[in-house]
Amino acid sequence: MTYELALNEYKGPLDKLLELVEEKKLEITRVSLSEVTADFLDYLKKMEAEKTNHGLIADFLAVASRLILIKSKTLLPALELSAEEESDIKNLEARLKIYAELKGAQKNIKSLWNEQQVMATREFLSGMEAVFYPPEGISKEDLAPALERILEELQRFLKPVETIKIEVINLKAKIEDILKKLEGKPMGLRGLRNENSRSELVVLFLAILHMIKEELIHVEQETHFAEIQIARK
Amino acid sequence: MENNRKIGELEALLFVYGEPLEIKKIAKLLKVKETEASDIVATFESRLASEDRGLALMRDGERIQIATKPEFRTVNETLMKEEFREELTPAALETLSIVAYLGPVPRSTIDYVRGVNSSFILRNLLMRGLVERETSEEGRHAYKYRVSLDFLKHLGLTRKEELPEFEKYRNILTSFETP
Amino acid sequence: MENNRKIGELEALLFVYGEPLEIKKIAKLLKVKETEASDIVATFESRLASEDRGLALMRDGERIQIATKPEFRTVNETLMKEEFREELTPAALETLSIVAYLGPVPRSTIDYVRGVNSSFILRNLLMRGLVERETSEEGRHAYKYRVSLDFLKHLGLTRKEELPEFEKYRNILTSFETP
Repeated sequence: MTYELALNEYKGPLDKLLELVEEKKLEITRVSLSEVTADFLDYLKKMEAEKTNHGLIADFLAVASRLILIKSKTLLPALELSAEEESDIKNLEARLKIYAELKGAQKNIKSLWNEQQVMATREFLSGMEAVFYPPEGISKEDLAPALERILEELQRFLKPVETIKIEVINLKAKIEDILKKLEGKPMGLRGLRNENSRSELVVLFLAILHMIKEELIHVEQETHFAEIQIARK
Repeated sequence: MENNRKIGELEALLFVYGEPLEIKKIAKLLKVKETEASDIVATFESRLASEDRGLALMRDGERIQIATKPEFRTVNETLMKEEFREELTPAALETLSIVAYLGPVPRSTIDYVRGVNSSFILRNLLMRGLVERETSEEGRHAYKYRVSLDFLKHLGLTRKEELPEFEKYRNILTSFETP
Repeated sequence: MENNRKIGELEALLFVYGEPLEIKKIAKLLKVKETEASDIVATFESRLASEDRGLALMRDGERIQIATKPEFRTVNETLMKEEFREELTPAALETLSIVAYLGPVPRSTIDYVRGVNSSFILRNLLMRGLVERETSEEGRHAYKYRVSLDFLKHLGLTRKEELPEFEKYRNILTSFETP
């Protein structure tokens, strides 16, 4: 269970974000979140380079996409945000504030845990002899269906990992896809979307950001409300 | 007093059962009404507070259990040497804190506060017996999570309300705008 | 009185220890002289005589132990009957099935496949005679669980391999076994 192990060792995205904000001695506001966006993305890149598990990266991507929205809005004040995007941003601020408050609760639990003031209990029917009390009406056919139930649940539990893996692998595929679409003609941001899923939007944002940094593409917005045009350099 | 005998009976029952026992079940076994059972439990609990008693009553809603008092460190140290106490990882600490102070709580709330999908860490904590889940009214797969009495035992607390600053953190979600 | 605290400590000690404990050892654990330990034990014993106590001190030469008073035996017998009269819960049936198809199997594997801690359920199945445990090579605390012959007989089977689709389920479960 490497996923589980990795998940246990790493800080979650909100923890990291809070650390970055506190490092700069900032309050939790939209402006301060915008200021730490670059650092957060750097950390995300480092995680990808270290081949941290896909599940955690996906969680970081979700937070990163909101930070990018905030950042874009600070850079391009005219950028119109949808009601959903606006509430996403508010949401992130609220969550980070709650997370920061709960740090105190974590401290309490940690210190009690380390104090080792254990209370001990006794085992069920300790010191008594086992007596054969079979349940009535059980037959050999009852066992396999019970197993089926567990196996079904186990499968359902293990499945999301596969989905997350595919989503993350998509980032690289998406970059290639965008470059192919931009072959010859510039395109609007909307034209680059294939489906309307939220995860696709996240990946798209990150792909574009990555390509700007690598100077593979050129981004332009003619007027304030015009669609952002993306062209290959 | 008739009640005294019932208190003795309750003690014997909890001693043998070992695990958390519901008051409803206790009432049935002691052949008394549920309200009476609650009274007997309360009297038993107050007697345990005496200095010459080594046991404490643990409570989780309607379930009770007896355990050794946390202050007997020598006893615990002698007997618990074999017990290997793992450090809590950041993910485990985050999740346990939320479940301890806010529980019973659905996974969606835990995910929301942590900003990550918590299914793996919850499964890990369930396997370690630190967290328990109950089916909520909404259906079989809508579980609610709470810390186990075993977890509280590790902290030396008889109930979750004894957690430091319990009220302060318990209401934290309502004090912010949440969906 | 300092002695009161020692009585409490003694109670906690006997509560967890479970097995008979020598007075000499008790003296060492409570950090008192042996004569003092004997006095503490005697006072503890006289307090247990009170009607509101469910426990009694058992002596075997220099070794002592606590157990429920004989007059509360009936309540404990009812407890066992009540506990085992009930049908198996879905969780118990699941655990029993894993043990049947995959046994002998350590608890860690059962916990992993079920995704929750199974220690209480296994203990319950053990006391009910449906499951047995064997010490594995790895040491005292690494038990392995298998279904009892009595239970197989109850199902009308002579060997576990006769369970429906034994090979199929055994193979699936084996693929989930943790190292």
